[in-house]
Amino acid sequence: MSQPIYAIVAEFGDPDDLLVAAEKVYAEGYRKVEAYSPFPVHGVAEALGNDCSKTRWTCFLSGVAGGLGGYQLAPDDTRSV
Amino acid sequence: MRRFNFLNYTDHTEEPYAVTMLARNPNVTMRARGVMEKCTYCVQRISAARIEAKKEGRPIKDGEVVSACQQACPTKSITFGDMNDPKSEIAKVKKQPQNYILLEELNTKPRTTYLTRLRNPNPKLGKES
Amino acid sequence: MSAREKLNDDLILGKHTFRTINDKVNNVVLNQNSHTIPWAVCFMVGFMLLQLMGLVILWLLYRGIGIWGVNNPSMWGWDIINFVWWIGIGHAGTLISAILLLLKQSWRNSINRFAEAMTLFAVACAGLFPLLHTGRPYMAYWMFPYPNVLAMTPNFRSPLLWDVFAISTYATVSAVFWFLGLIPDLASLRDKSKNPIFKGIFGALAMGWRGAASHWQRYESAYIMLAGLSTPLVLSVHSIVSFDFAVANLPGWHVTLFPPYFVAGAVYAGFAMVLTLAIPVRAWYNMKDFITMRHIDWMAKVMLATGLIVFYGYLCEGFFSWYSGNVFEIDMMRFRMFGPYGWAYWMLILCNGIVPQFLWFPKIRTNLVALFIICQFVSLGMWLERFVIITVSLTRDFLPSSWGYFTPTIYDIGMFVGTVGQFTFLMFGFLRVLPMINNFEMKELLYRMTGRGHHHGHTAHALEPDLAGHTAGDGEEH
Amino acid sequence: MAQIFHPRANILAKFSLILLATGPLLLLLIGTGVSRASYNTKVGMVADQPVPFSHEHHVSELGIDCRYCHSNVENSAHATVPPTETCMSCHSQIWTNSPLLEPVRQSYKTNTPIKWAQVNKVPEFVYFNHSIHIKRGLNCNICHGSVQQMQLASKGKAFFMVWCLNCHRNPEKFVNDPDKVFSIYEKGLKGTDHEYADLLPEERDILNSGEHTRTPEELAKGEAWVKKFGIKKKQLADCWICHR
Repeated sequence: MSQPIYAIVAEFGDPDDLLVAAEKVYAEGYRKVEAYSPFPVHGVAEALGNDCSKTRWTCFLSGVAGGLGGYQLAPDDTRSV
Repeated sequence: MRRFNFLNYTDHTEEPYAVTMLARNPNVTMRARGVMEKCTYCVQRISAARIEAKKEGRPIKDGEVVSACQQACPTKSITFGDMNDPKSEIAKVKKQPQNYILLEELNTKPRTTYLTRLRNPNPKLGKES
Repeated sequence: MSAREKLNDDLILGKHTFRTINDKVNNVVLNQNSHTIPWAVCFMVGFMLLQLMGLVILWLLYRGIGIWGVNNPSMWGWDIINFVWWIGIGHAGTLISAILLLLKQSWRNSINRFAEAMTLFAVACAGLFPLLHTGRPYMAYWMFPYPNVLAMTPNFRSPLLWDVFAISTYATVSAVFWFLGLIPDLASLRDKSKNPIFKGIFGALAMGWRGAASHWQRYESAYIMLAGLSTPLVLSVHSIVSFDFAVANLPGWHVTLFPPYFVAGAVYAGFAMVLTLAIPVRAWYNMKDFITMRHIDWMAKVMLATGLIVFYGYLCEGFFSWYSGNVFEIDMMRFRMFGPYGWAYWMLILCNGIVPQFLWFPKIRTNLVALFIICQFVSLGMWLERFVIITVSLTRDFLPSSWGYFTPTIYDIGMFVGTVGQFTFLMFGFLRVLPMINNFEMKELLYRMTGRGHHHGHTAHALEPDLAGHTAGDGEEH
Repeated sequence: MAQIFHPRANILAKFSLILLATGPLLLLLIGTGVSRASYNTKVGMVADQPVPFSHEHHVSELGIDCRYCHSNVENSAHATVPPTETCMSCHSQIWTNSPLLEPVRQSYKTNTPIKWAQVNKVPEFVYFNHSIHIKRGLNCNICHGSVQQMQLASKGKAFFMVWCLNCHRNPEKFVNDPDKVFSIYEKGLKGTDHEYADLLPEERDILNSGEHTRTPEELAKGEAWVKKFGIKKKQLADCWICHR
């Protein structure tokens, strides 16, 4: 054990294996884990403990801001002419 | 009726352009291309009369504003005035039974209305002229 | 995750693995020898027509739009016809990518990239026309409510202003949607490209995509939300375009039928254009495995369905004008059928009503030559539809004193042909620099089609040895 | 695989994303700034005139009324630039040898008008009438700035449409006693014992800069004037009032 271990990489032949492994690794208590795939494998991110609530909230708030901004563009017809 | 200026009908590249513009009508803008053209009921004449009346602190008199078409019409077929004033000439003319509105059924509410031709459909009462 | 849906196994044909899909899609972009002579001819012709349009526009800016055939009864002329035609064509892309995504139609995966690009380029062509038609295009920014020293805001009661907002929103959302879908594929191109310059360009555009699980999660969340945003747009844009007509008082325009009938027509024209492009391109680039006969068959069916809606619209228009008892409406219909533009009306009925009926036959749906010809009829028919609506109503309005006739000039033709050139140029340019088929979605589709446990013969063996070598990403590993 | 980008590129990427979001806003801000800057509006920019005429000297020091030169301001749309004869009515007697006045004498001799550079100009599509504005008690300075303090004439206000509409939408903020339009200049004469004496705060502000925000009492007076003049407020901001 002359060299410290910085990280471990594993390759999987099938997305399903990746998913199983992800669940196991997370259950073992590992948190600094990431899974890479060339296409979305559903469930892997959730298995690794990620959630995309941030994206949802950002989108929602941006939408609300955009909507309010849009209404601001409309002229105020009640203005004293 | 609307007209759109599809081209520059006044040549802005000509040297005495400003002179041409002033000569044709000093009180109205010469419309460039890309602008709609409509009858303004001679708004320059209305404005002139309105400002004179305001300076003297009185309402515009009936017949004070004469539109260009009215002025030019040799048979005095055109009347122009304030429709809101019941004593004005135009209000009287509009009350006549011959008065009709073009395409009234479309509810476009035009200001310009017409008087129908008077006809005599009964030959016993004399020949139609 | 075990809920892998049952998929048609003929969405991808041939013996494909993740690697072969990846190579095939990327090869078109990375290997410039993959382009064929027909590609070069189309690209060159498109480029030349684009130059022609540039000349026409220059002359137009100098002289004014009076060089077109527009005149005082027929103020809209070819210009707005072309605008509505192009914007209609632009509808298929977003329909395929957004609505079909939400409806979980897996067959959209191989045609969505292509159709979205088509949408963008069609909208680019469409946008030119109203911009130039304003007569003073350099004042076009007046249509946006920016804080100005004139204390003026645009008139929000005008449907022409709704157009400005509908189309600029549509163009923006479509572009964002398209680019978002491109990011993982750009990363794949970055990883596969040998040329350091292209590597840099693709890399910058991929914005550090590594294909990590968290990336995919955010990507999918954002993508589905954009699809949700685009879905109402698909329906709203052409509805609003139809308001340009329906809100006016003119006989033949003042119809509540217009919004649904225009939207159906847009999807109809859009699918015709997708097929027009897909049929030759899949042959030239040998993409028959990805854009299969099943895709073509389904697109033809969509065309048939929307074509029937459109035809129903024509019948309704005839019925409404008769049933209204309104003399203007009845006469307008009479002028449409038997007036000076009667030839256009009957051509329209032939192109949009009769010819698509051949699509009922499966044999014709799968006969590429016949289908291609039908698509040309549809495109022509949809153009004629706008021609009939705009020209007949404008030249035959309420007052016979203001009737007229419309004849296009060479500049009208130049503008139209020019936009066709611009579209071709952009489309074929796109084929060369970006992946025309959604690379990662095809891989995902293959994965879903060949799930472990229910292997489907010909693709089954492909999975195991291949996936590992193919993890997109040069990122750091943990 | 080698890295294509240095980790520093992340900053660049983030910056370009921020720029993408804020860029249009920045562009709008810059455009707004430029269009309102005096570079564009020419406010306070002295034009090159054939004679360095000083309004300050003639009005504030000598006490010549505006109407002596701009003689039609009360009666016509145009205030009118005076003919050479008006200048010569004094300058045939005083400063007859001044080299600065050579163009005036030349103009008089050769009977050709002096080519003054126009300082205050409304856009071509606007038809402004001076007489009605004077009759509504609007002091010259409200539109032209404090001309009586200018050594060399320059534009006092940017003639933006939003600025015109500020009054045309709410005339009570500006209309006043028409009899006092010119008399306040007399009270502001330099070197006299009544310099700025017995001026109302509003009049003092107008003399100094042309800018004044009315107090509620002054506004009430303004409303009274609006009523007295019979101004139709709804009509006053219509397009055709100024555009033809």
